[in-house]
Amino acid sequence: MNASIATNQTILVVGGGISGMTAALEAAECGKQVILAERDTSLGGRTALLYRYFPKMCHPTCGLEINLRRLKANRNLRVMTQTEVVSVTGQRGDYNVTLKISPRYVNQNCTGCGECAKVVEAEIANPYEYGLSKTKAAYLPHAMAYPQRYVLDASIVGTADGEKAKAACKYSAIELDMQIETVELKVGAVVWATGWKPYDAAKIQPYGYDRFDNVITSLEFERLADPHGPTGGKLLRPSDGKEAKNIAFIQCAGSRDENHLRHCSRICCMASLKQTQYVREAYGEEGKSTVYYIDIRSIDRLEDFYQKVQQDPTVKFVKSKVASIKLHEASGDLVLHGVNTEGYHRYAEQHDLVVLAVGMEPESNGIALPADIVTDSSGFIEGSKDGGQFSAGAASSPLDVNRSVQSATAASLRAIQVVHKTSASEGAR
Amino acid sequence: MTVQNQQAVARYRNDFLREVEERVEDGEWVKMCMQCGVCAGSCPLGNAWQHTPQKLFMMIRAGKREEVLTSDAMWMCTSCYNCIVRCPRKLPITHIMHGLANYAHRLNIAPKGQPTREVAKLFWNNLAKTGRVNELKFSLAMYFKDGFVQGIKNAMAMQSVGLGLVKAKRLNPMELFGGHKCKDTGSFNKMIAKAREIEDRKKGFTS
Amino acid sequence: MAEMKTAAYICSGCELGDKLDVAQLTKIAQKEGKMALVREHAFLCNEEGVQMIRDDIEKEAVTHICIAACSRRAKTEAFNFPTVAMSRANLREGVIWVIAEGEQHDEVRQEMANDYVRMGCAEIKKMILPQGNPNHAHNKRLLVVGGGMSGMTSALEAAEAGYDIVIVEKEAQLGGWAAKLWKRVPFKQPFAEPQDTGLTELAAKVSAHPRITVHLSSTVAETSGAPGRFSVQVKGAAGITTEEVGGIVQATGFTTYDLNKLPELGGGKANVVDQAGLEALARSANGATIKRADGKEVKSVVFVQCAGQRDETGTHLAYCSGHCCATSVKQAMYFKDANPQVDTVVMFTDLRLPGMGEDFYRSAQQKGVIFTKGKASAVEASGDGCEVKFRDLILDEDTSLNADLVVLATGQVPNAGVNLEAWNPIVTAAEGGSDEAKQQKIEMQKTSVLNLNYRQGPDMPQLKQGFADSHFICFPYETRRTGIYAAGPVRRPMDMLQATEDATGAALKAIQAVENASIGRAAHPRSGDLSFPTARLEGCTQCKRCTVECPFGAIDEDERRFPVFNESRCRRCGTCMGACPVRVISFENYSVDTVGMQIKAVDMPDEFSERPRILILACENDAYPALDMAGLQHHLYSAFVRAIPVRCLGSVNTIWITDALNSGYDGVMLMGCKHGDNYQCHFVKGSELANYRMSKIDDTLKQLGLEKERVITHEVAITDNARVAKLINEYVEKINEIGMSPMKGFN
Amino acid sequence: MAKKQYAYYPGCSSQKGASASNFSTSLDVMCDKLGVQLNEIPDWNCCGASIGYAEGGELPRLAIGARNLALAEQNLPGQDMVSGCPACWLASRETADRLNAHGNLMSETNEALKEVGLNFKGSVKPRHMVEVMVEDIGFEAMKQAVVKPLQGLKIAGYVGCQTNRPFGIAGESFENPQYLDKMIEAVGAEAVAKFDQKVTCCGGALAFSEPEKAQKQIRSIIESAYDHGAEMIVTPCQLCQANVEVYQSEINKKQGTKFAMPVVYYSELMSVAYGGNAKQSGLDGHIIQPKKLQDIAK
Repeated sequence: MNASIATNQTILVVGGGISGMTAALEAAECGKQVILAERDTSLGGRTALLYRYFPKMCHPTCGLEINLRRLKANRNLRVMTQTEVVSVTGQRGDYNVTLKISPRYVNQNCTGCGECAKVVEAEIANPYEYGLSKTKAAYLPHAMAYPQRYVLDASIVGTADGEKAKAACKYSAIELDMQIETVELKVGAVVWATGWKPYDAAKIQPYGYDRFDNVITSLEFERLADPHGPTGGKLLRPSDGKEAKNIAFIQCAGSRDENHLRHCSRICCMASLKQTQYVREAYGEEGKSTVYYIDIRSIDRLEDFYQKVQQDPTVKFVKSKVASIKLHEASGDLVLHGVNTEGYHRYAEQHDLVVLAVGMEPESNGIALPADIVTDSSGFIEGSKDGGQFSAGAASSPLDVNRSVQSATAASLRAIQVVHKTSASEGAR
Repeated sequence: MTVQNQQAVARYRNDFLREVEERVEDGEWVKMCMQCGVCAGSCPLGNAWQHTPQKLFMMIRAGKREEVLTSDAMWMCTSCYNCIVRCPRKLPITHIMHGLANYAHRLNIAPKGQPTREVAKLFWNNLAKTGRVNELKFSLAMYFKDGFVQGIKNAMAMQSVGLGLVKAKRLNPMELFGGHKCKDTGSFNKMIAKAREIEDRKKGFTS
Repeated sequence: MAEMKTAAYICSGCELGDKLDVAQLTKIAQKEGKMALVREHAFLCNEEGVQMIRDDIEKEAVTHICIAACSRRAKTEAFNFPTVAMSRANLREGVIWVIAEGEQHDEVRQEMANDYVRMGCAEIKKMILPQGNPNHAHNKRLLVVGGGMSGMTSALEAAEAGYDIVIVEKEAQLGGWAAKLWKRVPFKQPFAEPQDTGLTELAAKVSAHPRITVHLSSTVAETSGAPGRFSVQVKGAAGITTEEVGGIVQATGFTTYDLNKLPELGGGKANVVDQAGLEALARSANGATIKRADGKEVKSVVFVQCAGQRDETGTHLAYCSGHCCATSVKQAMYFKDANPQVDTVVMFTDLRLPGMGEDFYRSAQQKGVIFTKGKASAVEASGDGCEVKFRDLILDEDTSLNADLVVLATGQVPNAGVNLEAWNPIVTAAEGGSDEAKQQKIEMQKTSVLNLNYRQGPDMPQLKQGFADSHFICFPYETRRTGIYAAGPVRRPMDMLQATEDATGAALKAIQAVENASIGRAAHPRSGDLSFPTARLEGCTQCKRCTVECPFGAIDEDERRFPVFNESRCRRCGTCMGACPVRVISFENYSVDTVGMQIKAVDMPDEFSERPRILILACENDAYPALDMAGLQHHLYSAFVRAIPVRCLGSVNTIWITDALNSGYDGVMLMGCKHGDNYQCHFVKGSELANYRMSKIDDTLKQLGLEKERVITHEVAITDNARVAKLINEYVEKINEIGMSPMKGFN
Repeated sequence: MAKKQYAYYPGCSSQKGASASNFSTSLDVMCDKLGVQLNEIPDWNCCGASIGYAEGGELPRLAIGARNLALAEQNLPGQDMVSGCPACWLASRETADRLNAHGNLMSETNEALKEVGLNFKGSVKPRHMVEVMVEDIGFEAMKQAVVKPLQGLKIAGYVGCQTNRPFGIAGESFENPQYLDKMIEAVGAEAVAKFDQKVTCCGGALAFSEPEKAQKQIRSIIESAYDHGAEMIVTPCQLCQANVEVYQSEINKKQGTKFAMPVVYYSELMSVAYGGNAKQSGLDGHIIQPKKLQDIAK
């Protein structure tokens, strides 16, 4: 993409998940010039990997489709994928940004016909399934991927597979010699919508995520439940592919814990309540869900979802932070040890699958932020001291989708204020 | 009701939480518990606990002084430190349990003849005397803690163990006469007495 | 505008050329499609192919093009010709990717492709390039109703972006609820101490801002118009002033739940206050130890959470107000900060301090606030104070606590104005002449906030429990009154931090609405759409269906009961078009004809061909993408179906179905979004209305002497890639069972 | 090459003729081969162990802990204090940490230390012998020193509690520490990977006061070792060693089991692997004879 289009009237949005897309679209639909930079190969972020949303049990891709259509229809918005921010210098209203674009090895000629994937043999862990399945090393990220263009995994560049892929493409869309590009941009304001990442469950030692196959994260469970996921929507447990019908959901896996994340991740309670309904969806009265919790935080209108689930006879609630998980070697099941603190009831419950409601950690904890950026004790971004850079969505605080969009919309206006102030035009009347 | 106990009751009236915060080792942490129960589930002797640690904390907040201090719950602590490393609020639970036991013992309202209480007492006295633990005297003392007859029974019961250890040179009969000790046991005792004195002053046992 | 010149472009890339007889497609586009210009290309979406089309547009003055290649959802950057009308014949996702390989299928595959080319050509000839709403409305001022934290935030944030603002506040001063607070919950780390509300500074900024006009002690007497041209009658002490604005933010906040409705918890008794009452005590204490109304210093206080909230009996509020836990923690700190010796107990069932609230919780514990997991059953007067009877859920016992003061954490009741669900029947009754109804209407009108003169009622539709919220997760600001956005606790229960975020977001949406209105462009979800509905009034029978059914209340009625379209309120869903029994409503590029002609264009084999024809009308938002992805993932389905995307199932006019059946189709499948409580229809009511209309189609089928199975409706989600294929194949089976339509060959 | 110098705090159980005397015996060969020199802290005293609290109280316990630290600080300046016994290490480290963290405790404690003419400045770093092995020596060096690989021995690494919690070995997990298994493998034996009672509590000091409860713990530890094919248990903890070995006869008597599972110290393994004979390696200090180890040793 040519950088010259960017001026100090341009807004840079970092991150193409639901928050970033929202922040970018809202500003663009107000007539502002926006660049949306996504590190990944396609837009959608974490929500694209969820099966359903609470509380409507609707599908994230539904909203994604609308946002993609808004985006396709808007001339003010430029999307850059596989693009990371290297540096931001300058100040409010006048930033110089350096972007690094990693090679996709596939250019805009790609029609999405899929011939390359047919001939490539190498497989890689599917990045869109948390590695629960494999995919060809030439792949379309997922059915809703935008840009709708294939990706060649760097691992097959310079191999026979790479050459095969290139030969199979009738549209000379494959460029094996693509290099990392660096782009310099001028922008007026920056919105950090870098989102979140699941807390590393292996660090929660008593739960043995790293030792027991049948202890998985809530995000992996989303993939299991999704008809487009690695198990075609069947709740098959990893150890032996057996249908998991008696499932434990452990809340605060990493959250509200000074040994891990000191904050409450807000969404996990609702996510687990939602997931108990996946179990019901799969087995009806046959399924069994047990939620181990400290406090159920189904805030505001979401309370009625909690009440609905409470009335579901297949769902049991135990007020307890599970102390430890032991493997039942014969069955591959897991035995959860702890005490229900409502009254003092010691338990050793056997489940065939354990889902850890892992907490939200700021994705930005992994990346180098500009020096001017202020973060809180957990690493969530408050914004820049000079007031020209803002955070949106889960980058700013552990938020659910609805509130992320709210936050992104607000961030969008704050960014508009900056470019408005620096614009020659006196703005609207 | 013992004297120290009466004084304590008078001093703190119905504010047991404050009493614990001021007089129990690490007691100021009790208020930070969020009742998740991970400590309760982590204890190896869990099912032997009349009240779990987290419940004890709640009882303290609820002012259930008598129930807490006369309970033998905290005497079940094996000092395995599972609760400490798992507590999401980083409460030093093991120490608080020790502190509660020590306080109940100090007020002399801990359960009479509670085995661990007795053993702990013997152990400390044994070490405090010479500066080092004399395992033989300690064991014998233990056997005889419930009186002579019982003592013989206990000793006989544990004979195999005892003899085994002797054979393995890990229990030396000669220890009965003398045995390992610190050089200047006198000032060692003074040191302990001094420490005790300071602590009593600090915690208001002596004014 | 210029003379229509049509062109069709047929791509043979992506194996289209191998799997289809492109020459035949070309012939059809020429002979049957009557395209003035038809070109084939081996790789239409590459630069050269696109350039070819551009040249035709420039040099050949082509005005209407049909692209016969991949799905309308694919290659949108390449096939982007804003100056011409365009249709897309979906030969890739819609044909070769879903029809089985192999010669035995070549013929039906080709037939399918031929039909899509016919349809694309038929459609384009009926399309007009949208020019945008002619009566643009240019007013970009914003009205903010409510001068509390949310309202002032909206106003200030919008003003800072360069927009002029009018605030209408019913009280004599700005501040609302926040003005009643002693301190607020912290917004930023360390999240440890109550903070100054900052309200004084905010109010000062607002009052002093050159772009902001404030009407105090004022209410909205009437609101008329549409985004970009609202006219608002502001009733103040000095009488009525008229404010012309382009967009509206409703930040009318909440009222605390009536304490007297909680007698069992001591509501109304002495020494029992709600959180608002406690704030008042804290303000008068002004940092010193807090005293009760009777002047006694408070030595012990119990906060009872969820008082009259999270109620499952239906007596009180069913929801959780979200802020109350943090608020009680903050208020407990008031006591501890003034005097650490005060016993403060917060009694909760689920303590709800999400996010960094955990730090605030820890801080309170550090200060010695005691948290008790318990359910209060009764609060009674006892001695000089109160006794709180409760179940201690941890110690598992019924017990009680004595306290000088009890604070009930009651909930937020939104100030959302008139509930239209209740309003509409009364209006109908009143129009029917019922005097009682007329009286009720007048009373109800008094409670209105916006007093919209809309056909569909004076306020925003409420979603649930009286909140003026949208049910969208991805699009929280999708209100059903375009250009009017609810912000803060009137939208859903929320704390102050969320309210300020929400207010800022709502301000942006209002700004966006006026910007869109000023260029006659649609708002979300069809943002950017320049088409708009028009009606041939000479054909109109004043049946009012359009005015009643428009999900966005965009259509009013004139004194002769003719529909009056307010384009900038319209969201271009076409529900009115679907509703119109005489088919006088249409959009330039989407009309009864653009679809009707496609239906008719399909080549209809005779009834002995054993090749049924099934029409699919699929919602473009979810069902059509699902069909597309079925192609992408090669879920094969029958070659007998012909799919047409529609803007919303609500836009489906029954004439399409009767025409289809009359012209010999053997079955019609409608695919739309989920409706009902958890509706997924992006136009809220569209799929519901369609469902209702289709329940009536049976009569039509009877008249035609057809089985009722010949028309079926399915709720299809965007993830139903595999399912749509299954549904189609099952339906084809079904049709084969009941046999070919007897209507074939009559016309 | 110069040996690494440490202030050594043996602890009561490791004294001659005490329950862990064979542990100290086994240290000699191991330390010698690994270039470690342990300089005993003169006139050290008991740590108070985990059971001392009830009678001892807070400050007296800190005082006796501080006395050892002060002695080390004064007599063996600059040397880390090393203990082979987790209880001693834990008590010392907790004392050091708390005194360094709380000025008032430090001064109060030093006031008591005056009585024995000492003063603790807070400079000593109390460490566990295993810490020294893993952090200062390293697994590679442990391997290098092997002359008699313990081929074919299947050993359950039983870490127990206090070597592992609350401090543990840096970088190891509380629930599934690896270092002991790595040590076992370093000397050529096979670590029983699936042994799931690695960090189970043996009942600790309650072995005396609550024998039934403690023996239930011990039983589960031994059973798991048998179930997973272990031929012996190895541990870094004196109390664990004693409890798990000594009470097997009791359990057999009471519960009709036939336990005869040898329980040895890591140091005995090392000593044997490094060429020490049975006596040097303290193998004669067992009630249940570690036959296989003895065979390799002689």
